[in-house]
Amino acid sequence: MNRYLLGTAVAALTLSAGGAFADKSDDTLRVAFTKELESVDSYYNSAREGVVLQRAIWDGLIYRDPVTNEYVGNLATSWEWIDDTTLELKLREGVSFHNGEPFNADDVVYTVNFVADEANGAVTQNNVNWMESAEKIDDYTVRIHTKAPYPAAIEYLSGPVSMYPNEYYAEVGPTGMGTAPIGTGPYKVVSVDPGKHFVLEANTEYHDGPKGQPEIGRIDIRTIPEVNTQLAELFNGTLDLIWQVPSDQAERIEQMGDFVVSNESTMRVGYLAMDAAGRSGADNPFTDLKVRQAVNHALDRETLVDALLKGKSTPIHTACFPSQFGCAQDVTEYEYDPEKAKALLAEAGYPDGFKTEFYAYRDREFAEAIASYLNAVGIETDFKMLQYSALRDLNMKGEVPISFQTWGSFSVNDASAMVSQFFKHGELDDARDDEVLADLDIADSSTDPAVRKEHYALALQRIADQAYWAPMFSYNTNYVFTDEVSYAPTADEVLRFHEMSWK
Amino acid sequence: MLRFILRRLGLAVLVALTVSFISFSLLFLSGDPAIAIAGEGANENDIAAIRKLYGFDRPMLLQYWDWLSSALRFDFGESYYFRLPVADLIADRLSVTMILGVCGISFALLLAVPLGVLAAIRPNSIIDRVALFLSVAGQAMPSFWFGLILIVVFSINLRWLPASGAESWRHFILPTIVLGYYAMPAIMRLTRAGMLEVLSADYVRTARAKGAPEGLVLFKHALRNAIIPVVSLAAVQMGFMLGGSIVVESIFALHGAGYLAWESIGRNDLPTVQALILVFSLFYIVFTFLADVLNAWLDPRMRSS
Amino acid sequence: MTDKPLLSVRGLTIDIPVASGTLHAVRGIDFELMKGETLCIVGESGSGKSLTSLALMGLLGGRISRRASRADFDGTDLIAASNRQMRRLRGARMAMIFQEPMTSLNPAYTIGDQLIEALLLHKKVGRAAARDRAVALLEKVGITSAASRLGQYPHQLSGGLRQRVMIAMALMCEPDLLIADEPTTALDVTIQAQILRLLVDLQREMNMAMILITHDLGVVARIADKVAVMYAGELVETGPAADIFNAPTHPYTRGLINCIPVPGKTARGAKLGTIPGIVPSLVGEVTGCPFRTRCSEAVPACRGEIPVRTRHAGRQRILCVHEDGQRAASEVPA
Amino acid sequence: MSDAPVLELRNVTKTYTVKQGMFGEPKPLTAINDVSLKLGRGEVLGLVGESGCGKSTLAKVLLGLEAPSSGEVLVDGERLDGQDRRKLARRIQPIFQDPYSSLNPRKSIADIVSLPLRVHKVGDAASRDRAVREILDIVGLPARVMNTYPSQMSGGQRQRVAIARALIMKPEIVICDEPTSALDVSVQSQILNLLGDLRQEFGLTYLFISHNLAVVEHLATRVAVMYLGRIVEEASVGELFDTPRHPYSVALLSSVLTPEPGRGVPDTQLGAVFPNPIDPPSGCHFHPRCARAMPHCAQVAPRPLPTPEGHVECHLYDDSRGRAVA
Amino acid sequence: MSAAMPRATATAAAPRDPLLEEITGPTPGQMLRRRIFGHQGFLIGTITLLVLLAIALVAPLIAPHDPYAQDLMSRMERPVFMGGDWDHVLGTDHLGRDYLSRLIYGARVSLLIGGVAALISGLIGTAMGVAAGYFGGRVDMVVTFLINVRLAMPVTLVALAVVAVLGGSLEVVIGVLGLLLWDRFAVVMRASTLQVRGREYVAAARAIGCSTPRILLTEILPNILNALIVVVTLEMAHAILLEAALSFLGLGVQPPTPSWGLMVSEGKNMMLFEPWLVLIPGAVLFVLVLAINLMGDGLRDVTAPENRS
Repeated sequence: MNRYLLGTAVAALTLSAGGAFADKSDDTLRVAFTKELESVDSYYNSAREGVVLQRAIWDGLIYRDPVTNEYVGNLATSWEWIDDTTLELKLREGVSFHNGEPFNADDVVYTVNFVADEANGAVTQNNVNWMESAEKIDDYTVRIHTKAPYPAAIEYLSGPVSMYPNEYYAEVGPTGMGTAPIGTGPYKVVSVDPGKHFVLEANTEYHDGPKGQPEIGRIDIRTIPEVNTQLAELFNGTLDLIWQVPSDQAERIEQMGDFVVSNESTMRVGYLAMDAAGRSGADNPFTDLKVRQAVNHALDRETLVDALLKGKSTPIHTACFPSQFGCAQDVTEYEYDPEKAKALLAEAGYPDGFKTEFYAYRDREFAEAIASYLNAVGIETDFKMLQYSALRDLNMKGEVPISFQTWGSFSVNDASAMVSQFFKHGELDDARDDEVLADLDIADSSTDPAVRKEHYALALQRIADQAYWAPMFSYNTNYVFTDEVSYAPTADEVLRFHEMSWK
Repeated sequence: MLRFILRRLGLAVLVALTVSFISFSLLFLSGDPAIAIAGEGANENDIAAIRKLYGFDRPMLLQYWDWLSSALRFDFGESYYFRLPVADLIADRLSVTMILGVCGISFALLLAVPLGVLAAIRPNSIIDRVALFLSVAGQAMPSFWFGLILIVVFSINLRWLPASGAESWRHFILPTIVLGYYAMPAIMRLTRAGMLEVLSADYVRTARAKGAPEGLVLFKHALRNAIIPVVSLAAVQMGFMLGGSIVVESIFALHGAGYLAWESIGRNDLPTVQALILVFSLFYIVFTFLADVLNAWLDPRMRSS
Repeated sequence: MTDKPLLSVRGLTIDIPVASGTLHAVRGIDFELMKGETLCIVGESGSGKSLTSLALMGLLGGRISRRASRADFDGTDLIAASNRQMRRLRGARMAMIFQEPMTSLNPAYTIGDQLIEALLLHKKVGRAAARDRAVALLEKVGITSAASRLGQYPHQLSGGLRQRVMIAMALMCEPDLLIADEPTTALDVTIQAQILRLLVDLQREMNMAMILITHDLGVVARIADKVAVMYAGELVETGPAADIFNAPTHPYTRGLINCIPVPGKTARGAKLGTIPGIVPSLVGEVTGCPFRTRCSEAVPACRGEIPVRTRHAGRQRILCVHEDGQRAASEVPA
Repeated sequence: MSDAPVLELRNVTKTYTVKQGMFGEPKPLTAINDVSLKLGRGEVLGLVGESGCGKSTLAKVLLGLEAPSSGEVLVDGERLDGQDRRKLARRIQPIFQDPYSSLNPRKSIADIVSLPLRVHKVGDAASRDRAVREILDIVGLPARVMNTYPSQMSGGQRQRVAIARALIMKPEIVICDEPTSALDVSVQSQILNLLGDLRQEFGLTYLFISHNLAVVEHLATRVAVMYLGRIVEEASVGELFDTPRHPYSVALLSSVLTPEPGRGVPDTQLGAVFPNPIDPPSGCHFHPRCARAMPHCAQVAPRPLPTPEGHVECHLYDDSRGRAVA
Repeated sequence: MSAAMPRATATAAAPRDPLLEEITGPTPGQMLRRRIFGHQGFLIGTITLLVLLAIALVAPLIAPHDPYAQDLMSRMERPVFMGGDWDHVLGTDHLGRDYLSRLIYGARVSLLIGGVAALISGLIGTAMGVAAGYFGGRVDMVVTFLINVRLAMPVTLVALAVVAVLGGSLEVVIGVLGLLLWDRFAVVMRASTLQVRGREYVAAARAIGCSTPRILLTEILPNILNALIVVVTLEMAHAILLEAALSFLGLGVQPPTPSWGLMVSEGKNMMLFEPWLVLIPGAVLFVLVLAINLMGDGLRDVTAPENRS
């Protein structure tokens, strides 16, 4: 299809793009972020980009192998539950921070106590507010006290909870950490140009942890908001790796054959949330189970996945991501059946359908396709694309009848990171189902995996039966990089620089 | 003269205050900033904590007064998003925007003024038609489209110029062309119209009757007078460019103030948006003031007492 | 004064392309002017008098075409001259002042600047010398504290003063010919008299020839040596001022003179003479006498070729089918 | 002169605030300074003076377009301000200088001429149409111009339309503000004749503002000479033109250029500079230009002195101040 | 009454003297018509605009498909001139909807946005400008101040902020643009009114006794109409482009509304691979704005009292 101007241009340049412009020669990997990262301090951003940097700059106490999902020690070498709310950890010795500060129990205690204190305003409260405090036993032994029994603690400690140097952090605080981050991780920060440009350098004195030693000497990350510009730079040879590439483009790049396109699933799940509790008005059609079921039947999840999301996305029927602990899969499924949907609507008293506001905050293309399915069965949508915060605001006030939402669970591989966030009668809970609440309370706080599993399953089944949501699909993400880069992306939507190398 | 300047300054302050108040009220309605600060993953406890911490539960006028009184001390608070002082953040981003704005307006002027003059000298000639076409096309060309085309041609195809970033002067060429071309038509038209009018003015005929050569007539006698409204327009355009370069900055990944403002709106980063709107309106006010001064210098009628 | 005229024009024609065709604004006019002589071209608006002056100066706009069988200014053919030649003449040997003193000076420059420029364009003199001359001329045109006026801008001066500055500027290079296009029309009566007096005095002093273009017969009567009456692009009557005013011959000239109330002559409140009708359109082919539609003496012959008639030993010429501008009793009105 | 004046100005002053240049301070400009004037029925009062002397402002005040800052305007003895403008409009009508600007280019001639009738709701459509035809005929325009637009007409024709519009309501007073100065002489004489005829036919009273003294002399019955907001001399036309008293009147008269060859250009003996109206000279405003100025002219403003048929404001004639008539 | 004017006496028999034409000029209407047909740009612009308007009006009749009918299995099919089939002449979009049908319906959206936004801002701006120009003084001061405030407000940002809050919809976008783009109306109308106010026919109307509303409506407004129409066209084009820019930034009209700006925005992600997705709606957008601008420019020339030719 090289008959056309732009197509020709792209094809012509990609032929020569392979070697000449790659940066293996100066050992620098050039990466693009799409979004301006608010703060590099990992407790003060909630962005995917932040997670990427966090994994490069800092270490957690524990490490979960992204492939096997096994927990191994990182900054801690071993851990043990002393009681339901106390976890004791032995720390690795001989580790030092990038600024030379040695790592020991003081750092853990300071970090945990700082972030667990709500007054310090860590934005990712959910990741840290299960911890009550930390206590130093000796230089290399600490205890972490949880507020309540919290079985997911190990998962959080191997994920978002990273260890900061106590002296440095006390001195510079989150702002200083955001502009000149110091950690123990495989990469040191050379420069931070807030939101715009980050340069990392391999930590040559990285400890012998589970992440392994960094191979690529320098990572140069620029923020380029426009996807076309990113592609232009990639084709130009001035970028080596881009990620979160939309599936259509990724498909075409793959067809060109000059770049490695790697598709991996993520934990992000797309779903429709419906106002079953009638918060947006008691006469809201979605308070009727038949309407909610009709919505579920109206969606062709398979086609959405095949045609739009592609890659490793799968249709989803539960209010959680399948790999998450407790995410039972044997719940009621609603097959694509527009006729049945129409029939259900008629039964519910809407033979001619009805009109509703339909909100979304991202992936306009998907939202549009979904709206189109709803339109097809007679639910006329007044499409409203809002900024996340604006939609969230409306959501919390209970003014959203139906919306297209997504949730990424912070890559936490536990159902509590998703279903428990939305069905425990919080401000975002549009179901307000006491039965579900009771089950989730048990599941979230039990230390017995079997009990947890059972009650998550009960809750999820109830959610599916009541069709509170219309879960639709899981997301995937595409990584595109030059063939000089060797990297195997993982399913958790995190770029791991320390696992990359030059071919 | 002094009273004039004082009155003018007073008016400028009033305009700036009004703009800032309007935008503050507007943004106040734009949803709960606590949610924005908390970020996408936060739950309601996080948000409630933040709301209290920042005092978003107080009445709007009180919040505006707080903002205003610290703004007068050049303290615009801390960005909710970046957690950096807004003043520093803007100072950092403004340099790119300023460079872009100056380059853009220079490009526009360098293209528009000669074209406008030539078109006016020979109305309905080929040059006039070309100039008219360029300007009509410029007015109808969506700048995002133009920018992407330039990237395809000059960065991807020809590889002459970088597609994004702000590292060297070469990075600014494409954005300058896009931004400048956007401002060009209005300036070109005004120059042309002004020159046409001036060229038929009596004093130009006087100059010719003195035996002045055509170059002198055009540039000393005509252009000097025709350029006066162009100066005002350029100042206004420059003011708009600084705030209106959002699309260009986003396409060329120039992290300037316009892009920052856009992103900050999306992030509900109120202190940043608020400060930026004030800064942009101040720019407009300052530029129009400078244009007035420049005009007074160009046009003695304005400075007489 | 020599016998050879300073300016001699034969068959000057000016055509202006307009949307609906060609406007024959000036059609074959003849006149000549001796050194030191004053010629007044008088006519109503649209008669082509201003175009004639601009054509002589080579200042017609680009689309307006002019031609003449002869347009000789002291040996230079004004029609055939190159731009360069014309530029050398303009301002140096033939100067011009315009009707609107308010807009004829460049508002962006001081009057000193504009005066000095006029000299520096043509004479190899220093700025200081040019400045001295500017001061001297400003004083000569009756402007007090001339030296300090040099730094002033046009808008700081009244209309009368600006016209004086214009005159001074025209005289910077001591031209042989001064063309004044309605120099006093925009001015108040008292100022008009002053400016005219000034022009006449300066003309005598510098032995300049002058073409004064006006619609005001009073002005013409007071300063002209020779008068050319212009109507619809033609000089219908030319001759010495005294002859024209004492014995106007062409019907148009007579009509015009009868139109104006003359204190002491016209009875107060009495009927004034009128010329009915309006000036004809000159777009397209113009044949016959253009005045015939308003003329009380018109006869069918007026539609044909109009002969040039000379009287008073060639000093006076009229364009009329009638020998003396009057219809014989036997002739049938048109 | 008739008994009661149809129009009277009593101590009328009009002050504007003007700004000079961009940086200038606003300053008061007294366009009309304590002017009293009477206009008898059937008179033609010529008002002459240089541009900027306040002639046009006076016209605007009389038309009710501008309210006087102080003093009063009486029409038939009734105070003008406070009166309904529409009532006034039936008695006083204007004819303006520029026939190109005084007719709305978007309207047909019939619309323009009938506007006063429509505004004052006089008659029905048919009677208005008749009235328009009639008045057009009176001003010498064929009825077929009714459907044409101003841009199709010559200056003289337009001025006739303006006159028709002014007269269709049969007003008593017509304010003619330089009605012929934008016209060619051949057309001017037509309009002047027309104005003269109309005056007789309808018994009109004119205030005739002009800078052309020959025209004023021809048409006016009385003349007022204005200088910097003051009426410096007022007299019957014969008196003023035969024996002008005020030096300014003398200068004005001497600057009239009659078409008499051989007489040369007169010396008006007036200084060249017209003073700045914002900052008028002290004492007698005219003294800097006056050939016969005396020392105290610069200090004391002259007072109005009665003359046989009017008044004059000049120290030359003020015996009480010890100055004899020259 | 003297024979001031010769009454028309030409009889049918006598050949008419070409010089004897008292009322010389054509009527303003004739003049306008003559100028219009002599102005290429105006003709081209107007005809193009009329064609687009006609397309918008009869969209349901001529659109080959339902512009909202989605078919995810046939996404981004190429147009017929790039090897596509005739079922979708201009191909399909990213959701498999017929591109030609969406373009046809999109004409409605763009014209509606441009037209209504210009109407709203025109009403606001004209009212302000005319009031300021006619009454002067304090009214003028207030209006001038408001214009200054409006000009000092970064319009794109404010529009973005408002749309971000309220959510993009046709009504919101039209409303925001309408409320933001009045400045040029106010400035131009103020200047025009000032100019017209000084004309003697306005003084004459006042002297006749016309009421102020009557003067504004019958004396002022008809004479500033030319300038108004020119600004309307400019602002219409401006609004259409701004909507496209807002849509590009994701804050314009929302799907599934087939706005051209939105189509460009939706196609832009694939522009390096399927350039026609952007080229086609971009080109129609360009043509529409070009046509409006040509018409506006033409109007300016055609209606200018001192027409150059």
